[in-house]
Amino acid sequence: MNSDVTDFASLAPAYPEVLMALGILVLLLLGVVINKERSALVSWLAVSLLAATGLLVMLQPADGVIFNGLFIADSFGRFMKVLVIGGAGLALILAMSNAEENGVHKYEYSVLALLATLGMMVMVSANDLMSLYVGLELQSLSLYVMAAIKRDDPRASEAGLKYFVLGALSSGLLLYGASLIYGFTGHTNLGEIVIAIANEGRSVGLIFGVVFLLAGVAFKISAVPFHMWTPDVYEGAPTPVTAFFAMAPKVAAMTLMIRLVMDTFAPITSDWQQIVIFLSIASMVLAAFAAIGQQSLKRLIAYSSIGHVGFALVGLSSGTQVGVEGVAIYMAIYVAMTVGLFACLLSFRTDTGYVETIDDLAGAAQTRPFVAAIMAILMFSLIGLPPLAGFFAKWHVFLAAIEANLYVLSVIGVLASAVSAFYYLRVVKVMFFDAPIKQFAAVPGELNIIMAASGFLVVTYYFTVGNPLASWAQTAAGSLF
Amino acid sequence: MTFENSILTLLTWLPVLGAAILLFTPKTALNAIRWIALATTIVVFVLSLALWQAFDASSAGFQFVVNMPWIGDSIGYRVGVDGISVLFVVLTALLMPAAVLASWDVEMRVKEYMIVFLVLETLMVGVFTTLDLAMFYVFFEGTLLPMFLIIGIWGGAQRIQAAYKFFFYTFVGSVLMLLAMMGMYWDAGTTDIVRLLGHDFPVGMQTWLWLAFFASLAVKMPMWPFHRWLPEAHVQAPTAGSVILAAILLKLGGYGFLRFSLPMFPDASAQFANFVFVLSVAAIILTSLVALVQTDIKKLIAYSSVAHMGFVTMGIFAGNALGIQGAMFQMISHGIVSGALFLCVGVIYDRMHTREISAYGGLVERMPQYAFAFMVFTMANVGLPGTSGFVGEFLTMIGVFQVNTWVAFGAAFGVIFSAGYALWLYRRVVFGALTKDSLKGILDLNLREKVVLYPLIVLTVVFGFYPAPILDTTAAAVDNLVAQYSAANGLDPAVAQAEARAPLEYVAPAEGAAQPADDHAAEPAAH
Amino acid sequence: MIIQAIVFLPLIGALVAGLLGRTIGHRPSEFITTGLLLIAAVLSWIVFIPVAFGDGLVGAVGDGHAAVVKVEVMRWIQVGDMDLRWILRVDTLTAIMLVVVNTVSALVHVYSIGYMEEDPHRSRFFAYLSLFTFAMLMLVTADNFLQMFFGWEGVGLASYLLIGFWYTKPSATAAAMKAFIVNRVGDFGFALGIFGAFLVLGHIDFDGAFHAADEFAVTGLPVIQFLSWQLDAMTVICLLLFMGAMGKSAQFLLHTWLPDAMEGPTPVSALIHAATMVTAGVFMVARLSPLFETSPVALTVVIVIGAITAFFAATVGLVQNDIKRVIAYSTCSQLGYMFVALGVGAYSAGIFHLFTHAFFKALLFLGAGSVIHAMHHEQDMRNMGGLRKKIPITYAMMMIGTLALTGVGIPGTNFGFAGFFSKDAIIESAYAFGGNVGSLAFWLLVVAALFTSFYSWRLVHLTFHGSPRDAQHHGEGPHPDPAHAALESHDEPIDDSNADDHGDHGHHGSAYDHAHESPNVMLVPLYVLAVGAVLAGVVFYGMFFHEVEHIEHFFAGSIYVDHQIIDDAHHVPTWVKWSATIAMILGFVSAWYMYIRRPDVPGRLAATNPGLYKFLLNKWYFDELYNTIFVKPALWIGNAVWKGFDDWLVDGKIAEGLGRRVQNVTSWVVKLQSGYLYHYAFAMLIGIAALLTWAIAAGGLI
Amino acid sequence: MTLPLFFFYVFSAITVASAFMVISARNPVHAVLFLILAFVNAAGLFMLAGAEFLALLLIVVYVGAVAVLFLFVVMMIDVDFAELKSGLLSYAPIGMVVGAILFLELLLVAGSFVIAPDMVGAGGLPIDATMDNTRALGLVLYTRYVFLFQGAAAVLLVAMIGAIVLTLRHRTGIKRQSTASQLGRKPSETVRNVKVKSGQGL
Amino acid sequence: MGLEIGLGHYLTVAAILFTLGVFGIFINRKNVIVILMSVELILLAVNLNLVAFSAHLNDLQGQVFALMILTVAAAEAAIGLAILVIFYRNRGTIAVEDVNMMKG
Repeated sequence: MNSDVTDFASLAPAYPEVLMALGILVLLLLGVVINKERSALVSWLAVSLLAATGLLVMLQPADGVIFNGLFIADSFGRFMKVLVIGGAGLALILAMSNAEENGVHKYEYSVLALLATLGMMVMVSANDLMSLYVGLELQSLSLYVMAAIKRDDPRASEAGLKYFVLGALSSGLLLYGASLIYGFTGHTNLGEIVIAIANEGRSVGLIFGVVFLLAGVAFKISAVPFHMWTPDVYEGAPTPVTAFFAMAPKVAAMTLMIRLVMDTFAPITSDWQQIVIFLSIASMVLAAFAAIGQQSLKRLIAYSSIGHVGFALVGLSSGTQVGVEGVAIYMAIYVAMTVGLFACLLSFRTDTGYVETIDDLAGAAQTRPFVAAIMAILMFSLIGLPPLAGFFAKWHVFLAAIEANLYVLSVIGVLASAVSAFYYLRVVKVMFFDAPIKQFAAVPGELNIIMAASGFLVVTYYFTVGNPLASWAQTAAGSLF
Repeated sequence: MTFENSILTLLTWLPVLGAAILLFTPKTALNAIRWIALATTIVVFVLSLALWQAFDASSAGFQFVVNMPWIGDSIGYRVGVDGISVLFVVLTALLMPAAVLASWDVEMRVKEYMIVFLVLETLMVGVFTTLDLAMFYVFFEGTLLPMFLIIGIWGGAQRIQAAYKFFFYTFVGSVLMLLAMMGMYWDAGTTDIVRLLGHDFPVGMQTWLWLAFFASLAVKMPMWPFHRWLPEAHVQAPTAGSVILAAILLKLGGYGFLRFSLPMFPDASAQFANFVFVLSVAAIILTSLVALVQTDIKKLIAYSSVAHMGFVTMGIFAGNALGIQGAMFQMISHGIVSGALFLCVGVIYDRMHTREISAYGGLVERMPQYAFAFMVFTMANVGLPGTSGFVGEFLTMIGVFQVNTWVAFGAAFGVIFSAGYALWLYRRVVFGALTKDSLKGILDLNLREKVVLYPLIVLTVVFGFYPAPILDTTAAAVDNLVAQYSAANGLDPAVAQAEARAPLEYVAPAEGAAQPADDHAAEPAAH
Repeated sequence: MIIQAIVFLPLIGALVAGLLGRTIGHRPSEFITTGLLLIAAVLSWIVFIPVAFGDGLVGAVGDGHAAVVKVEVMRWIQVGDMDLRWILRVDTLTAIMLVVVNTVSALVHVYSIGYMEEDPHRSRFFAYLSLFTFAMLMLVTADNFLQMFFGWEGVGLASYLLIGFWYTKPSATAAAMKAFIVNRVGDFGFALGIFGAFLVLGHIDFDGAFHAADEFAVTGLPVIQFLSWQLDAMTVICLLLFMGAMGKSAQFLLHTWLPDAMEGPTPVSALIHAATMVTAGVFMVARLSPLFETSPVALTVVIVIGAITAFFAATVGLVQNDIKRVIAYSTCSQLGYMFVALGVGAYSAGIFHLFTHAFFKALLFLGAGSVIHAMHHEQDMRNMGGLRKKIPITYAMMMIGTLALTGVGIPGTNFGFAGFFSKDAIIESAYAFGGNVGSLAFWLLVVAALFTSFYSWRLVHLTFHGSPRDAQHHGEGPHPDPAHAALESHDEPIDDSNADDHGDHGHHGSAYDHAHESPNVMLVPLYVLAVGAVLAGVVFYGMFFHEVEHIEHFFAGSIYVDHQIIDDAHHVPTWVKWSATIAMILGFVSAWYMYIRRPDVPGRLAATNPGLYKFLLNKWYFDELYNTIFVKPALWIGNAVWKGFDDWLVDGKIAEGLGRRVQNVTSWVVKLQSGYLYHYAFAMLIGIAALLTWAIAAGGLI
Repeated sequence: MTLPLFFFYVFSAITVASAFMVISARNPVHAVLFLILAFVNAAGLFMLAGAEFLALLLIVVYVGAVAVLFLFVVMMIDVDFAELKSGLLSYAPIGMVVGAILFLELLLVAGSFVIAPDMVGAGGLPIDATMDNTRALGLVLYTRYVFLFQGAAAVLLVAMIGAIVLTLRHRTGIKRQSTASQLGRKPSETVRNVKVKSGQGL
Repeated sequence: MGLEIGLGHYLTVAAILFTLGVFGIFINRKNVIVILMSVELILLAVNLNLVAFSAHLNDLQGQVFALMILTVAAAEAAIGLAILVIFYRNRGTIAVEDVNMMKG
């Protein structure tokens, strides 16, 4: 009954997490002692910590399962962890400018973000229902707080409240499912569960467990109909926090989803496939329609992210390695686009604060040509218009769906993407075709860099990252099979 | 890096390089921007001529091929041209300098304008040079993006609606094609067009693939009744936008049919040929009639484009060398002629800022050179022998006559109607007495406009009398295509290649008695 | 080389005058084009004379079918089995046409130097004339269907440009358009005929096609699936081709453009709408005679259409008041004669009439032009009269033309004007053809001959005889009927924009007083043509109609020669031979009676038969009819499809309708997002309940 | 009916009833109290299932801490409970239906759930019958499950940081003790030796 | 129903508790605190499940899981109440119906 972690070296697969945890503690202490005005230092240190951790992940010393089966380190997890860490780090950088106005100037924000990231890393590496749950809650609780961190803002606190209540409900669902699965298989270890399912076959209890469990995860990736919190929270939370929400947690939850269905529930593929297809179609369609009616930019992005989760799930629906590969690539491109998008959003600042509605962007192409151009590129990319990265993302996931003969799903998917083009184009239209009405404040340097990088990657995807990303994703997906 | 393996890559990406240079040019240096754009397009044009020069017309296969895997297993970097595509490359490269010159007086956001056009050129050339299915889609669909901006930013009063319509019509159609391409990838295991051309798709699958491609290509073409976006897009787009739209972008549809539908889904193509014929004839007759009652010059020309594209689709699905060569020629010719017509409209629009036919009249009085140029292109549009417009129409009709006389019969009405709308337009705009005060001071073509229009006049006439450069270039590839198509449909390729007596039977059969009558009756239907 | 020179010299002239006309000036343009045309005309005669009087075409190679010279210029369209080249083909038929075209064209060029003297766009005019000549030459030297089609459309273009030459006149531009479009209707058939010929015969060049047609004697006639029917292929093809001929030669049903085409300058009418272009249809049928011979049905149609045209146009010509329109209808009518000749198989007779007609009709038109020139662009005969004294030379020339047109001559002898020989040949052939169709054609032609005589003399009387009736005497004209004036409103004389060029010679003054004889540059062509009008018949009668052997030798296989019909035509009863002459005399007498002896009779006749009069005056209401059944419906359909289908259904209902549906769905979906926690939780609950239900139901667990 | 079964029914009846009252009580204070009741009875159920440690933990942690926290917050937030609306929602019927379906489906699972005999004791961590519950848990918690233990600690850290960052307010105008400055005092800064000349005063 | 306490018994009770918890969230329009308590009911139901399974599988993992849930649930309650408090501070209400500034 003893732990298999006997010395520091045997921790190797978990070095990044260890580094992270220790770093968090140091930063927390540092934050307590240093001057309030210098919380930016903590932010930069947090970013550095993330960078270091990311580097460590990439140089991952060892793969393997440790902590008596609770924790797994593999290529797939590594790929996703890099995305998670990258997303989190970029979101922290986005939070730096005008932090006070956004209410994210406290050092606790950085610490919470790091804790959330740690939780996500645990999720990504979870190999047991229990570590899954703990990681999920570590992430969720941090996020609840982050949503409400601008505590004197009624909307932020409402966002926090909604997120919390619904999040708690979804945890309940997930746990209920986990308990049923445990009851059915007698195990909480994912690897053992596969064997048990393969041996015992299907039963109502197991399927219910799967449904509940997936519903809980679906909430985290905000797939319809478990998405209801997303628009409100995205709108209410401060923009940098929204940026954080839109990237890392989705990737982590998606990883969880993939690991569960592709690995743990592999013996009952046809059952979970139904669920994922349902989630996928519902997300794509509803998001496409709902976003058209939005005035608020952040709500629009919220629906857009819901839609993109739907598209990513198209790839997952296939249940094949190509599908996983597709989802991995999709999430990577999604993160790259989202960070650019939020950088643009944060760049549109007037004297009275950040722009909120789409119409506020009128004529931005003339007053802020660079930002508007990047934003337009990102919008086109989000539509999935070639030759931008968003197209290749869709290419990979739909390719998998077609391979799995999911024609109806694919057709619905591409039609939904056509509908969704409508609202993306509206942003472009307002920026480029309408006359300017507002003057915008100067753009902080780090945002320019992020936008430029995002725009560059999106535009030159085919030449630059397309090839290495695809091969990396292939390796990553391969480790699940 | 030899000419062989670098020319296509160079041709494709050079415009983007130009755009990149423009990106770092100060936006106030208007002349520098214009000249850089012009120089880029001219260099591309010269290279395209070099390509054509080096192209071996006697070979049916792809040339200047580069083929390497690139993204994952599915997408590669594959380029190459054959007789069908090489001319489109040249056409694109030819019209881009014209488009840039036609935009010389654009004042608003010149830098962005030129960048967008150069990017568009890359995408258009890319469509024709790529040999990768996925990259074809990338370029094909990518053209939406710059064109959306061109219409939306530099367009007329209702530009936004027009841009949206343009975007959605084409986008909705092509996403289905995308899925079909994926299906093809899984069936054939590659996105390499060369290998796909040699792959036999199951007959049942072909039907669906064909329909999905049709959804996209028919809209792009545009075929009746998917054409509604075109008049609006043309009317609202700036002159150069209309030129490119009419001259090149519409050709993407025809090129797609030739590159994919016909050779890859021959069974489905044969099965749907009659369906295409019906739509083509409807396009020729109905849109011609609609063109007859237009009050807006550009709209009229736009509708006439739809009618002319009807000849193209008709010719393609005739499935014989005559029809397909005719369709090819018609596309090239229409590229030159409709582009030139839109340039002509641009000339007077720049002066008068209206496209209403009723605002003009008697232009010949003050603009004899313009009247001459407009006359040449009008006649080419009408399909007068001796202009390039005739050859294509004639070949498509004679090609389709061998397959289905009803279709040829219907299409021949286009001969009448095109004369109707084109001449009526000419009469109302150019002829008559110059009575309108607003027109009294109008000036004839300036040097820049002459530089743009006169070469096109020469081409229009030269290709009318001596179409061999075009027909010879396409011949080998088309024959190959026809042979494949007929073989797949169980036809004797010689029959489809206009060994024309196939559907005949004889009244007093001296030796014809050996041939059962229903054998012949069945054959026209099978085409 | 000589052949290339004949064909391309006019083109060079056209290009020089057209493209450089503004640079080099009007006078050089005129001289260059005219000079080149004169050279071409002389060269044509050099080609023709050995054919007619020597031992045949110089340099010809008889390939068993025809003695022919072919000059390849360059490749044209090579696709699959179709090998089209630009080839100049000269055989007897072509040589005849070369002579006709180039001679008349050269004379018209010369004439135009005088006629168009005051026009500010003269160089353009000459460019068009030369362009026309080139296109016509391409037509007649065509070696394949498509090259013929090229020339066919080319002359259409030139005709369009020339009719609309005075572009400021709405009526001129309308007429130009009408000419082009009506011709296109014919071309519709022509094109389909070419397609059919290629399909059935497998060749698009004439020799190949004729050989293929010959083979039908062995294989039997082919049947083609045309539209939904199985039809005799050759009949279908020939009828379609004939449709093209009908359009170009202004035959009944497709004739409406020709009278309107008189809006163009008069030299144009002489060249294009009398001598050359309108005979292209005749030429085409003659050229394709081996094909037409395979289809009796098609030939019958040719006869019927020709006869009806001859009759119909003559009736309309009876009452027209515009001097040029009378001649135009006359042309139409004479073309009908030619087609009858072709239809009955007497191709040579048709070509003969074409040949002679070119001279005397060009003469008449140029004469009319001289009159109009003299009258300062007055064209209404009611405003003329008594001009004999003012312009005696023109009068004399017009008289010769009229005598030739009406076919004055003594049957059975070699005395007669050109028209006498050719017209009688046709009438006799029609009789010889026999049967119902032959009889019908014969009688219609005879009646038409009477009418021809009547309106020709009416024209002479109204114009040259009697007393002046110009603007000052308006109301005293032969047709005081006010309704008639209203109906004639679209026959207004040329508007003043060109008359103004005459400076103070306002045409509202007494045109008669200012009338003057034309300059020599206009009169010399008249002399030349007059010679032709007198002699063309008697000199060439032997080659075209006299003896079958002679005809065969002359044509050397370039047209089909039907021995039977020509023999029969020479052996018709005497009354038949005299019938045309008698009709001519009757016409002359009645014209004399009505316009010299009793000038009030026409007015009373019109008043007592207003229906018939208006029917004829309005050209059997063809324009109105076509307007009602073709033009208006076409516009209506265009509008309906545009507004109803494109805008309302596709755009409004489907495209934008879809957009509205999307908006509806959106507003509904947005309402779901109510902002209330319990709704959100409920949505999740519904989701989970639905998934559970689906999982157990679809998973088959219950 | 055996004694355990009897107790099972008692505990579960009370648990369910109190749970029902939790969601239906108008007064949140009552609801909290019912929640406590439910927890206590649930602890009894745990006890019946042999999870003694958890049963006690439930009472200690939940009743002792969490529920009290609830109570505390309810008291702190001074809401006029009378104003709070009650009554059923307009969509209650359909809500009931959906809820009922869900419940029936859960009952289906509960009713049909059969553990295969070969799986008993074949789980990842079979219960050693010789060892008492608390000891067994304690043995694995810090070894085998050290990862979870650390994770849970991190969660608690988050809760702590979160609660503080959200609710802690530094009110201005309130005097606070500053230990550091107190300790940092130096005599030289605070004490001044003054030589007072007699009769002169300060 | 046998005389022993069967697994079904526990699962039934847990199902009832779970359903009540869920109901408490979506049928409740009174105040947010009750919603938080409903969440605790759901977690209780889960714990009951886990404990029951643990007992019937003769496996300790279920109890370890429940232990974790208890710990995390306590943290969750703390955070939830903190958020509730700041919400109340901002808006002066905790009525569920008032939590709808953002919608659409």
